[in-house]
Amino acid sequence: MGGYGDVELIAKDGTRLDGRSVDELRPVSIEVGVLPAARGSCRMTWGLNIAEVAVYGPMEAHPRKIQRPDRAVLDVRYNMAPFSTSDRIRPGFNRRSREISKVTAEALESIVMVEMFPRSKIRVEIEILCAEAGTRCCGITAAAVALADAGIPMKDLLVSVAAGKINDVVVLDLDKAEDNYGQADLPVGILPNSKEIAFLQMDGDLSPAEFDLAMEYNMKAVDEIHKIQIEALRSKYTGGDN
Amino acid sequence: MGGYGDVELIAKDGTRLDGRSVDELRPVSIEVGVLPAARGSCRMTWGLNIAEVAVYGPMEAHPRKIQRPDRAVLDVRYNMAPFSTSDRIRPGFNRRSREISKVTAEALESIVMVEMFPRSKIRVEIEILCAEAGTRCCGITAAAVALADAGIPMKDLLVSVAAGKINDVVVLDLDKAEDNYGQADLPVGILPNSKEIAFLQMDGDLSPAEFDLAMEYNMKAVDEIHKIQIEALRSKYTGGDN
Amino acid sequence: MGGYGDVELIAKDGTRLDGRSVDELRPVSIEVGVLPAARGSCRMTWGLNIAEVAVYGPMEAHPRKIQRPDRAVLDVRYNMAPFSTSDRIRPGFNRRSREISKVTAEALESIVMVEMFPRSKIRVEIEILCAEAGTRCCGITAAAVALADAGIPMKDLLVSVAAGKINDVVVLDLDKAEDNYGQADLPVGILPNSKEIAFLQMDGDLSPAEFDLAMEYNMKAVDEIHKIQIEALRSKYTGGDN
Amino acid sequence: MVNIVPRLLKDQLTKLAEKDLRIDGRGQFERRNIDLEIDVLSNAEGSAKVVWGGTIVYAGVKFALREPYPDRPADGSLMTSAELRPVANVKYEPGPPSAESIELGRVVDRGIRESGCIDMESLCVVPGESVWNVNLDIHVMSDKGNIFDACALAGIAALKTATVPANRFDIGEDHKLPVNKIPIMCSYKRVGGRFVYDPSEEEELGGSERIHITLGDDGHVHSLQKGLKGTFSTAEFAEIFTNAGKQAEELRKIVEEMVI
Amino acid sequence: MVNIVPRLLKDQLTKLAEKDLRIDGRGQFERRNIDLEIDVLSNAEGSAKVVWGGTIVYAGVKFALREPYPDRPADGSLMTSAELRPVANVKYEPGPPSAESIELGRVVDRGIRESGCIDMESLCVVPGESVWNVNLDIHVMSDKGNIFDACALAGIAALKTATVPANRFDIGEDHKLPVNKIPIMCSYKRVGGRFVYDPSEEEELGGSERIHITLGDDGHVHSLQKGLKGTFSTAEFAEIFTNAGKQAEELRKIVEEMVI
Amino acid sequence: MVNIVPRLLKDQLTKLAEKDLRIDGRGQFERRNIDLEIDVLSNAEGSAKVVWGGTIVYAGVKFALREPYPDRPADGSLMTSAELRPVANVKYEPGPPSAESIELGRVVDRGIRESGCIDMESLCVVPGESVWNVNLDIHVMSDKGNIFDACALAGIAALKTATVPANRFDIGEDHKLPVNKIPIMCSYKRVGGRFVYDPSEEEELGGSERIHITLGDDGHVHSLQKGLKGTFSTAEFAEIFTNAGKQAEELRKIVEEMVI
Repeated sequence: MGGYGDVELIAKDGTRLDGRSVDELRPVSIEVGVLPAARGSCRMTWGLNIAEVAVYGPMEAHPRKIQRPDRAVLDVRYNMAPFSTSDRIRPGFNRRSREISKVTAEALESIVMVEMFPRSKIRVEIEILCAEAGTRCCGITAAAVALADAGIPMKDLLVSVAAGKINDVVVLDLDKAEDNYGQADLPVGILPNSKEIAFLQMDGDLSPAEFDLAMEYNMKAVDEIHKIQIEALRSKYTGGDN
Repeated sequence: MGGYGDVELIAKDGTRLDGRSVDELRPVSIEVGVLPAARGSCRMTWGLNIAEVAVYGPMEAHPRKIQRPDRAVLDVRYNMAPFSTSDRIRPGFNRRSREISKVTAEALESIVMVEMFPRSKIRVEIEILCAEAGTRCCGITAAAVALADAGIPMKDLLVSVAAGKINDVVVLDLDKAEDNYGQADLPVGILPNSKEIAFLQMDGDLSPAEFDLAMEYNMKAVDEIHKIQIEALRSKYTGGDN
Repeated sequence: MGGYGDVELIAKDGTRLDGRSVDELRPVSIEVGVLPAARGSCRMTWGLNIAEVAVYGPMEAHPRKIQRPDRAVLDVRYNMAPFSTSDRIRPGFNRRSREISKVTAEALESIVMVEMFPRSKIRVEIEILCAEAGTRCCGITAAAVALADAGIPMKDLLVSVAAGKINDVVVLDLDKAEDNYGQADLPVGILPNSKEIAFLQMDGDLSPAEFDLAMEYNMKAVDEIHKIQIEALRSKYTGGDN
Repeated sequence: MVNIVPRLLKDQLTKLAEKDLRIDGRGQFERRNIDLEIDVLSNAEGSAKVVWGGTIVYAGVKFALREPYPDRPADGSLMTSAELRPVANVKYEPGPPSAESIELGRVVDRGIRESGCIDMESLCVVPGESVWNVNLDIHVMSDKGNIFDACALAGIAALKTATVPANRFDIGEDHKLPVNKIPIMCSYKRVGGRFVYDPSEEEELGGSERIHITLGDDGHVHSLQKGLKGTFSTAEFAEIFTNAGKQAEELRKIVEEMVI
Repeated sequence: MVNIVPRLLKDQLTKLAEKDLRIDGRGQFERRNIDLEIDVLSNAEGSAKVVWGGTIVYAGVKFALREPYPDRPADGSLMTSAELRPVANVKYEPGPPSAESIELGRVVDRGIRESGCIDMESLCVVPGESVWNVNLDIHVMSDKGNIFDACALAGIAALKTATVPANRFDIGEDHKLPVNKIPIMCSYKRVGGRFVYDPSEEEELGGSERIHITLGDDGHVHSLQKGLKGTFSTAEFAEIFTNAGKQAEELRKIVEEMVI
Repeated sequence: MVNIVPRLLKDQLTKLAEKDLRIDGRGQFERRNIDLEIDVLSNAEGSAKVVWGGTIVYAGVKFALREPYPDRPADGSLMTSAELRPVANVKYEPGPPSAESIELGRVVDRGIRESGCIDMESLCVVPGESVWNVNLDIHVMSDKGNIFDACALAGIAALKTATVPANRFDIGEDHKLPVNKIPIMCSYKRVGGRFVYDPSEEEELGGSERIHITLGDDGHVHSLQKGLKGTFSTAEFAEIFTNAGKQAEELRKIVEEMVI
């Protein structure tokens, strides 16, 4: 985390610069089946973040050395478009995107019934078209929906969200300014039904009590986002009626 | 195309800086069988351009994923030697040479009887030893001769040549200075017997009428170069008698 | 070789800056079986040089195209740790380390009974943790011991050592300062029993007579180092008794 | 991956062609529906989204200051890139760019660059010291055929909407990027013997050679590219060249209407 | 390489876990023996060697001068790198860094960086002109399990022993690198159903998900990472989080004793 | 590619060797015919073409100005490169340089560099500001055996003919590159038990270890390299070392006659 400067990000009454309260999410919307070439797809906007996810497969795993005799492998790519950030970023994978791809794949493997597709591969392509802090959470949450849209059997959905710390106060869902000057960031990936944790990262500085509060905010947000996931899937598969 | 400056490249009477008329080629020579390690080879000089081409195969295509069950693949590399240009160029492939290799391979695939060699690969190595505008045409024209020298069955030879535009005048076969200050370049690859087009690129600015004139110049030049190709092959295979 | 400046590296009486005589080695020590994860291993200090070598295999050779139907291949990597030199070096292989890896592999292939393990691969990982001139000799000498520790059948050990020229005098085993200002370096790899040469490089300037003297020094040193190799192996396999 | 050529598809396309039909019911030179949106990416200084049949492409423009090249001290630069990436279709693999991907990027770039739609001298800030580099990145999200034309269209639309962020770089007021022309690419594919305009994914799979034509506002040609195995006659070229003129006019109107 | 999951090993680990046993006889939260040596590499400006069970790791520190970044003119920098290289285990292949290797490097780096153990302003030589870059390279020589914790330990120990080589760069006297805190990483692995501390090579092979916790001197958490397939409950996390506090205290003492 | 060792070829070479014969009829230390041409590439500032039996090599020299290294402010530099590229033989594959290719480049480079044939101070333009870098690129077009010696010969011949293009860089008159010595490489290969000079393609395929010796004008050795699996005795080395002295003298004459 940056942690630089004495930027005031939160008012005495707990109101944040964009008017949110400490445990309030940015606006979230999800749309299913947006990419005709993919087997399953999802578009998610989360604040100013835009992520689109395509799912391909299950297909034969190539090259053969990546095959697993007892399960499918998830081949996940998290990629930021060159125009997604304030300063253009060079196209192609870097160490950050490779790490995010890895932990995202491992989180999704925890919910997909991979044992049903031995020797096969499922490709999950996460494209960040516009980035405003929290892109990995946005990508994971959208990927779970795209997998469902592709008809891949899963034991639960997955919701990812982050809480953090700004001006020594624990808050939910940091936006860009808060992320730049924040003191901690705690992104998690939660199975909405069982509340199990499938994804967890954190950096910065949190006392044990702050950690507990951040997790509490995260858990509450999971339910909110899960409803939006369900609504988006229902909207596609029931023609928009609910 | 550059198109910069007001450089006068052509006199009022249509004479160009090197004395050529608008539809006149630079001097061209072709020699067959110049590289002992290759199955077929060709050396072509065209103005100051020097290209040497080696052909290997048909051989088993490796790795197997490039094999085609119904035909041979042409593995073509167009490469400029580091000392071939005024400023030394870094060895190795770049985006320009990869694109030229691709369109060259596709042009040659249109004349080679690739169906006769399923699952196999034919390697065509085009080396530009000295470059003076028009190297891609020189490479394609020499490659067709080297393939013939290797005994690869073909339905026709292939001649590549370019016309262009300088000082608003359409001319044949731009040299270095004309290329630097030219307004358009239209390289084609023509089957000399059927006059079919197997290769076509263009950049710059041509009106429909200018395009037609450029194609006319190109077509006439094809016949001239084709004669030199035939002469070179005959010279090797009949001991120089004709 | 550098060969720069008029640095006095050797006194009139033949004493070198660190007090050694012309044909005297720096201190050498060898320890066997130091890396628990490896099948065989060795740590060698030679002056300030530190090399640690791990041997893995024989194992199935992957990918299959590197397999040899009649023998094992040695997959040798010589690698300098980023902190091993005065100026940090970028991690990863470079042209120098690839060449040293190649000639080291070829030298070791000359002593390992590779015919006993067709289609297999033996991995030899040479890590230079601290470098002070002569790292390739240190690595080769340690690698031969690590191969023996791994139980790989060999027809002989291999000892590598270098003589060189400083201030127009032939001397054994150049240290860092001598290497920086030296005039020649002649590293060899010798089978200690048969005295055959399995590794040879040289650069700089040596007259035929100087070459002969350098080889004489090298041959004498081979016997000294060979004793230390044998002692280290015996010390591990006989519990330190000798 | 062994590419089993879909013979049955090829046969079907040929039979349809004999009756002058296409697999999705279009006429020989009939185009799929196009939906063009602009200003869709808040972190880009110009952006467009093209939905062309089932093909979806985003284009985004970013600016950066740089030192000019010594031989052209008053000229800025335009870098256009387009790539075939795994998100766009099951057939694209991760890894270094393929020859196909490089060709796409270079052909789209040439069409825009050679049209002269951007006056490089208008990108000069301080001659010999500082000029703008314009990065036009084109991102294919879904490839259901004819991504060349979709990329070219998204690219020029994004440029037309772009704002030079002078304010953010402390060198004056933000202003529109001057874009003087609207080059349009038209692509044709030989399917079942004859050329069709705007090939679909099936037609690309079961067809042969491809011709890309980029035309400027005045009907001049700025870029040509023949791709893939196959040959064509000058008469065939003349026919599609004429058709391209008409298509380009229609597409240019779509851009003009959208970006005022 | 096809990774045949060692089912027998997994079964055995599960049976042992039912009796609260581990394959090498340790208790659930019992650590293997650690041997820490410092100043072991004469060309490094700070170094440490950790022998942690059969896992062996070297860490070396090198300094270099560089220009500061424009937005932080008084800040130096710390670059930590750790890689999975073929020397360390038969399972690591040569070639570009794998995702596993990148994760190791980034998690170790974050634990040290986010603890704030190095005050970046203390690395300033001339503001806006020259600052120190600290390269901390961690070299795994033998991986017999839990290299994350071994790398983190070697890394902080090497930093604690490092001398800034000002004299060699002609900018003053050599002096100790100021390191204010001792962040400690503690790693847990689900084996046979429950989490164990400091997994061995066999437990890594036969277990599932992994949790890495880096704690600062005050018990605050600076870095977390969940790796590999699997899920866990908040109750499970609470238990290992508490345990990590105790482990970190012990390990911090080992560093403090060694480096004064 | 599985390299099926041609046992029959090996047997044949051994039988021939017993009668002191070689497969192409040459004596043990007999060389193939050499044809050396100079000034063959109009865009290079020095060039040579060597046809050595069926082996064909081009070498070209290009100059560029650069800033000197701080520790050697008056020294220019020489970069020699030679590569095994697919054009030269069916056995060379495209892709990043193989270990064989790197060895060729480095051995040829060392032979020329270590001979001191170019006085690096003669490449100084303005001390501390500007020096010449000489790029010697060696391009193998046809490998029918012994490309090491052919590359070294083409390389030194190209240097001997090179003109420093001072005029083109606006820093004075063009002048000959001063080259004081003619280092010559001689390569030997164990074939059928004994070493032969100038191995052919078949002998390289059916032989074992290889020795490269680079000798200067005064008979001093400047570079040695043993390649490939195999060992040799000091007596064997002494014999070929003596022979190399004679070969080098003959080859040096070829260069001297050609370049005056």
